Amino acid sequence: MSLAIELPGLSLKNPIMPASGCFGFGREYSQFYDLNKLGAIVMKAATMEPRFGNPTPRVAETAAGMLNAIGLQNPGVSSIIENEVPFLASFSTPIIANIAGSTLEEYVEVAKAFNEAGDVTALELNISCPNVKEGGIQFGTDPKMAAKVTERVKKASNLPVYVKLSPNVSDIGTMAKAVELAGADGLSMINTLTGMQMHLSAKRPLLANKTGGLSGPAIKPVAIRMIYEVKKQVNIPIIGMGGVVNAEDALEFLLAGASAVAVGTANFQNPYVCIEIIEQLPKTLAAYGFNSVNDAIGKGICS
Amino acid sequence: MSLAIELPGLSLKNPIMPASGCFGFGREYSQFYDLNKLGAIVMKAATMEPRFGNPTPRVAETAAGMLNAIGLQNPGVSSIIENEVPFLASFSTPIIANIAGSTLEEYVEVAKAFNEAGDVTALELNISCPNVKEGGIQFGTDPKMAAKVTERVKKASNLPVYVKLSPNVSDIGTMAKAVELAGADGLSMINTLTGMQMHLSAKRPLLANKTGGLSGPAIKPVAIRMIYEVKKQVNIPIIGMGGVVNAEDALEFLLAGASAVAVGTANFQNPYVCIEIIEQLPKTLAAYGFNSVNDAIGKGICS
Amino acid sequence: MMRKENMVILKKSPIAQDTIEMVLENKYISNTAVPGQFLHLQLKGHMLRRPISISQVDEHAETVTILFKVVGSGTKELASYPIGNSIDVLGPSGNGFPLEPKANSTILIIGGGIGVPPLYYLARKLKEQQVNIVSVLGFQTKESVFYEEKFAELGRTIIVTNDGSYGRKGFVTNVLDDVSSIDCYYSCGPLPMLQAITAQMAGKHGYISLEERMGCGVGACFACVIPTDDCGGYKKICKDGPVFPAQEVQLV
Amino acid sequence: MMRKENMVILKKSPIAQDTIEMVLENKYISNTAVPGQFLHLQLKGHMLRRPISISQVDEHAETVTILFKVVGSGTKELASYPIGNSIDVLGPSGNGFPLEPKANSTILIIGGGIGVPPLYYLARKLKEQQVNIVSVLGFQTKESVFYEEKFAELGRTIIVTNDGSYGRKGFVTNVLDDVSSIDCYYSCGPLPMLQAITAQMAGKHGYISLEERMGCGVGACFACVIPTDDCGGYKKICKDGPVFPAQEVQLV
Ligand SMILES: Cc1cc2nc3c(=O)[nH]c(=O)nc-3n(C[C@H](O)[C@H](O)[C@H](O)COP(=O)(O)OP(=O)(O)OC[C@H]3O[C@@H](n4cnc5c(N)ncnc54)[C@H](O)[C@@H]3O)c2cc1C
Ligand SMILES: Cc1cc2nc3c(=O)[nH]c(=O)nc-3n(C[C@H](O)[C@H](O)[C@H](O)COP(=O)(O)OP(=O)(O)OC[C@H]3O[C@@H](n4cnc5c(N)ncnc54)[C@H](O)[C@@H]3O)c2cc1C
Ligand SMILES: Cc1cc2nc3c(=O)[nH]c(=O)nc-3n(C[C@H](O)[C@H](O)[C@H](O)COP(=O)(O)O)c2cc1C
Ligand SMILES: Cc1cc2nc3c(=O)[nH]c(=O)nc-3n(C[C@H](O)[C@H](O)[C@H](O)COP(=O)(O)O)c2cc1C
Ligand code: FES
Ligand code: FES
Repeated sequence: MSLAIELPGLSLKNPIMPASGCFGFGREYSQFYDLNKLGAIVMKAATMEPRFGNPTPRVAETAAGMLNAIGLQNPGVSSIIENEVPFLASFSTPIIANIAGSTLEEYVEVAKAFNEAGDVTALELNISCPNVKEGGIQFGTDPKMAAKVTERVKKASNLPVYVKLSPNVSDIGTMAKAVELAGADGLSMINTLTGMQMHLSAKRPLLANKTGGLSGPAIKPVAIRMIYEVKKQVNIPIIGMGGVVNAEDALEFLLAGASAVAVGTANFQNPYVCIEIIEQLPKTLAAYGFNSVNDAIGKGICS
Repeated sequence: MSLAIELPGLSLKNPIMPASGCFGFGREYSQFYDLNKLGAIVMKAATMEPRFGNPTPRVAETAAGMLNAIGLQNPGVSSIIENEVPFLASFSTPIIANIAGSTLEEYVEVAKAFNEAGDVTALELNISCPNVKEGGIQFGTDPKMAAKVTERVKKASNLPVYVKLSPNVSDIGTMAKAVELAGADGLSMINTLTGMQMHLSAKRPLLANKTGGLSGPAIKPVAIRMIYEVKKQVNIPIIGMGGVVNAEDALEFLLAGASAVAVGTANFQNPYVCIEIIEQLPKTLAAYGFNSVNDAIGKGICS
Repeated sequence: MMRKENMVILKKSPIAQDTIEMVLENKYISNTAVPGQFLHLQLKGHMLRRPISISQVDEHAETVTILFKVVGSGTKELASYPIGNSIDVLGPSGNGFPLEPKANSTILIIGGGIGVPPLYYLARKLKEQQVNIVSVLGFQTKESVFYEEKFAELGRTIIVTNDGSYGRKGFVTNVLDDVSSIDCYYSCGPLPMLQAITAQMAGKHGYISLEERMGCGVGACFACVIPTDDCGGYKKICKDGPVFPAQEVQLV
Repeated sequence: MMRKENMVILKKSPIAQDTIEMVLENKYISNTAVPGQFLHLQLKGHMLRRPISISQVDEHAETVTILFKVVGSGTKELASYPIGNSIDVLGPSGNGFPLEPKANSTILIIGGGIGVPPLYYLARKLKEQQVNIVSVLGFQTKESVFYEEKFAELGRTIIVTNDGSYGRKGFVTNVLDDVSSIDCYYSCGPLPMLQAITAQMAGKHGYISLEERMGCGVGACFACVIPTDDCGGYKKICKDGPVFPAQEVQLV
């Protein structure tokens, strides 16, 4: 049973990777298992300067999901390159850098920095983080802005670029086609749905930031629908995510058109979830009649 | 403790009503309790002609939610007026007719029919049903189209019009303001999020219609966020819904800015859910320091 | 009339591969249920209730027996409940099998797999009316066979397995020709089986029990409709069914 | 080092209003936990784990005791688990209280409500080191008081209740002046209490244990950060804490 999968600029030994922001820079989960086992590692979002992020509380539990408003806390791209990438580079697992910014220029600068530093295998362009407000520019919901940032980042670096789409849009297909046309090598989807929880006693939103991003099994049906819809409209591969908890979920994403699968929130419940899925996947693929991961991709799409 | 609430054209003895499509035309649930106890009754969507709807399977279970693709099955507005409205009119509870259509004209015709028939207290304009494809017109995602259908329906009838917004949009505030400007008396939100589930053995989407509408507790955070966002931008009242299961949930909606609360999917789990919430509500309001329903509306909104 | 009731688990026993027999206590439901009706069970952590047929009723002991196969998360949850647990149930739901046979008539019962349970309560009720019962029960394999003796006590019983590991080999439809003339048939099982049977028995008087994914289970949501003609006619399986005259519905 | 372990519930007893004491068996955690560390418990039907402090450890019996107040759906679920149930736990988590007191020094322990439990394990460990312990424990009302005798066995213990229904009336800060000079203080309780204490004890050497809503509980998600200065410095409560030197963090 072959789990390997080739994506533009990424040779994955298996299709499973932790989702950005849910795995820090790998150190914590490396206490639990050998990071060599992962298909890839996606780092927490990097910005140009260090960011402290939002005030707490930053997370809330919801039915089969959670809200987060971390606010892109990170030590800044230079510190990440200096202090985090070398640790991850000690494993034989491709490193994907998730990059964020408040301005077009910031995206470009961060991309350049990773490009020059080496060791990073691919970029994931986080145009969809719902928790940043600066500039008011909506990279994630305006296809023109999304195309522009993709194009600029592509030009600024030699690394393959996966654009991470926001589900908070009327027409995900248009967004996907726009960034494909702008040169994206692949897509990552979905980021979180914007949500809110009220704190009844406090009579205000529970999160200090008021809104947060909804993740977890609650959003899986939205993720599957969007991947299915997009896969029919683009020719670049999709890294799928949103509510994956087990190998059946991962297969559901493959059938809907994803070529690889990221696991986010589920790491918090079960730190071993990624490797448990990797271990289960051959059995699960076989149980449903597939001979490889490649074999299953997009097989659930009917005309 | 006063539960009563006055909305344009609707005097509700309490703010709780079943959500459209989750209560049929009331007959089934009238076996369980006296429909006089409800704040209002929202009928299943009506179209001009009878519709059979989509092939089965039409529903799927998801984490803390469900998908449905009923496809607006209904006997057509004349039959509803003849066979269903009289039954509901025998109760002292306001009747809200949910109207749907494939064309602008159909909305207008259905609205006219209810207007002329009497007994119906208000219209809920379902511009957001994700399961109809005819015409390809996106009333639910294009603010101009939404405004147009609102305007035309307002002209065609004397009944107050509540426009039911789709959550599948990039910018819910713009949609809300557009229909407010077009004369909507109130808003209803949210309808279902478009989703999909893969059937692993069948290697195709489980629902015959492929996509369906996601409802239930899973979507509550999205509903709360959208209501909060819209409430700050409009001056018309909001009937809130999406994942309400108990009186605390209902209060969460009130705090976020809803003036009344509809309960959908939860009826399927517990046929008594609406009256249980109505019974619990006074205690719940009191527990959080409110003297009436009115007192709680929008109290969770902070600047 | 259907009610929302609590049912307490009195017994629980594995009866075939992945198949569990559960005895539930409830006065109201045991005293009102008719064959072919079902229970709509609320299971922890699940949004939608699960429909399970009533396979036996003891009015005196005030118990209802169900049989279910563990096929997914809901039935797995149900199987995990210990004796003494109370289950929130809507029931008895739907309309059951009409029971107006002439005395001495011959009734054919055709069950497939987990469609067999409701037919057992039916067969017992029919037996009380002095009819001649022939049962044809199909299962996948030897390990999935159950209730053979129980049906055999009520009349001639033919067991069929797909792989021939027990009884005759093949499908229930392979042996229907062996059954001498009948007055009426009752069937419950997977859709392909019902399609084959209704085709083969075309013209014969019969009733079939259908399955569909349900939302409300009470007739309010239109999830479980089945077309009755090509002109938009339909019935709701949860409320008008699950049992229908074979000619009345279109099995697509 | 933290591990993912199963812990079996050995005992469960109500100990004050809405407050439950639970004894959990696990060899690894009971043999490695230090005072101030916590367990991160997976509860059925819940997306996020729940952090609960370790309030006592018996290395020989291989048990860990926790005390928790039922305040929401997670703690309600935990309270419903029967003896014999196994709980999936990450632990021991975080860094505990530093334990390097000089012999014969006087240590002040200040606990508020459900912040008292981790201080008990601490006080026992301190006692082993021949120090003089004074405990000030604040509760809302008489019904919520627990562990008075246990603390009294270890040193002078003052109970305070908000409403004066038991012990002295008021807040813990009202009685701190009564306590003669101390070498170090350790505190855990609600944020306003910790704010008042750190203000009142400014300049004194002390450690406080903090709470924040957690995502991962292992240091990966940045949900639980607390600022350490005004220039973006921070610590993670789940990994660097929950215990911090009182001067090191900013209580906003
Ligand atoms: C009227 C009726 C009577 C039934 N009687 C029995 C019985 O006596 N014994 C028995 O073992 N099974 C019976 N079934 C089938 C039983 O309802 C399903 O096996 C069960 O719902 C599966 O639930 P799950 O969570 O284990 O599976 P999952 O596949 O995880 O369920 C997912 C969703 O699909 C629905 N679903 C899946 N399969 C079916 C199905 N075949 N029919 C309807 N809904 C389905 C579930 O209810 C649930 O909403 C009956 C079904 C109907 C409609
Ligand atoms: C390091 C640490 C140690 C703790 N030790 C104890 C203890 O020994 N005994 C005890 O009773 N409680 C303790 N708490 C508080 C305990 O974690 C919460 O009371 C509990 O998580 C509430 O869960 P719930 O589902 O009942 O409440 P809900 O309000 O339904 O919980 C909703 C969400 O908010 C989180 N949450 C709510 N209150 C708190 C809180 N005060 N701190 C952190 N997260 C919270 C929950 O974990 C959950 O994610 C500790 C908290 C921390 C951070
Ligand atoms: C706590 C948290 C932090 C996240 N941070 C990031 C981030 O920095 N960059 C990013 O692109 N996505 C971020 N995400 C989104 C996830 O990568 C993922 O797209 C989303 O959570 C859906 O997957 P899941 O349901 O498996 O969690 C974050 C999610 C969570 C829960
Ligand atoms: C089975 C089903 C049918 C529905 N039919 C309609 C409908 O006909 N018209 C409409 O406006 N909304 C319809 N809805 C949407 C609900 O009215 C409601 O907006 C949505 O389900 C969110 O609320 P809930 O989470 O409480 O179910 C339907 C929902 C379900 C689950
Ligand atoms: S399940 Fe709702 S109508 Fe049958
Ligand atoms: S809870 Fe994730 S970093 Fe502390």
